[in-house]
Amino acid sequence: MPKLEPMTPTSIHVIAFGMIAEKIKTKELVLEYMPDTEVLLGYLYQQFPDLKQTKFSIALNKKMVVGKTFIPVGAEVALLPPFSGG
Amino acid sequence: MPKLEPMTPTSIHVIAFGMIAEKIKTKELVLEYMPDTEVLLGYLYQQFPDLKQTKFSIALNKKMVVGKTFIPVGAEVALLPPFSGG
Amino acid sequence: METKRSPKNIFVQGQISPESIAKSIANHSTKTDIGGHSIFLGQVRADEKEGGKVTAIEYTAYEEMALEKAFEIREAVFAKYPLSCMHIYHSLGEVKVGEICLFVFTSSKHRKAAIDACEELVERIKKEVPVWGKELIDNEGSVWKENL
Amino acid sequence: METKRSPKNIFVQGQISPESIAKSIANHSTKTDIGGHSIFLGQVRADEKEGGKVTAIEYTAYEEMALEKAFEIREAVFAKYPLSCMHIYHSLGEVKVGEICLFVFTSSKHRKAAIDACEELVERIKKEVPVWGKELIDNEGSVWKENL
Repeated sequence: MPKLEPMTPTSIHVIAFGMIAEKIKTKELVLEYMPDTEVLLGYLYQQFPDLKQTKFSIALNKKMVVGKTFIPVGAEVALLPPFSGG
Repeated sequence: MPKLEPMTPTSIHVIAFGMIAEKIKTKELVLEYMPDTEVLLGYLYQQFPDLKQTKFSIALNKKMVVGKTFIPVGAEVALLPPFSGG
Repeated sequence: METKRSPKNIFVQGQISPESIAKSIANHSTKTDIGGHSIFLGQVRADEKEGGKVTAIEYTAYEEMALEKAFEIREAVFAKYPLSCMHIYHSLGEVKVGEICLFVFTSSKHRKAAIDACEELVERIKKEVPVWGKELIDNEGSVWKENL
Repeated sequence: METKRSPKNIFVQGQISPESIAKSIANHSTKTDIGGHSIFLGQVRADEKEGGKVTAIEYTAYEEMALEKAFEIREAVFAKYPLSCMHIYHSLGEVKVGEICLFVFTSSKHRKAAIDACEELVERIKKEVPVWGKELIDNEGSVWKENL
């Protein structure tokens, strides 16, 4: 279950990790609702030009997505730099 | 250095391990000198017929040998059943 | 009958101590159908970086996703190999140079399954589990770790 | 410069304790160029045999040849892989069901070398080192162990 209690259905909950959180200077963003990941990326690159030089993936509700993907209302959107565990 | 102090140069020192030692009922034999491993095997099969049904290898001075091999005077001859360490 | 497994926590705060590894090994002595254990341990290296030497790695994770993913990997590897046991532990927070940050432990009747499963787990964990290491440098800077 | 290595003892009397494994792991925390350890542990299984269940394995070895052979394997594996460390321990005498009888431990900067070297060592030790296991059965009989 996404943790979305304080949000309206027209907003989108973005969480960021590692180097991405550092570059955008926050671990969480609440944005106006956007219909798909391409629109979201367009917004993020506009707002945080540094991200253009940074490799990252997007997960929707904890599943990695590739390419233009519909964002369900209430989805947890995560910005994930390359994993480096271990 | 082989441990041969009590032996004359005309004898041959045979040590046996595992299942082979059990079958020949000793861990050590001192035999008349024999020139090669085939002569030795002939003698062993004669003396201990049980060995015919048993797989084993011969090591001379701690090196495995295959087929008819000259036995150096003073060599340590070992009868080794299949290894089962670990 | 095997009951349905659910995600279990893989994260430990700070280093994974040798004592906890010993305890984990000792816990398997009652499982008398096990013939072989394979263990992988990740240890923090004092790599040379621009401006200094690594003194520690600070690990963070997208924890909920990491646990789901670890569970998925776990189930897939259990289905692929005849294993008796499998354990995965990963550090969060700061782990100093020389300390253990990853512990993967597989056990099976015969060695081959344990060895192959352990290697596959390590590769998949490093590639697929959302964990990040930030290498702390002795000049007080830091560098985001990159996995090879 | 590396000094010439000479054969070292690999044999321990009875089981290899989890505590000694922990100690061996902990000893590597000062080697800060190590990034990965791979460990294999052999454990005695309670196999069903004709007439009963295995309760222990009694190990014997052609010790001088075993140490020479282990040294030869050790040198070959050190030459083949970029390893920081390698340790091999094998039990002699009686090791009970559930106890550890073989401990192979490799360490390297990156995981791949440690993992591959550990697997190769285990295979070569089982195949090439003159050690024999006699499985003791709970009916007081015994069976000579066979390696697969």
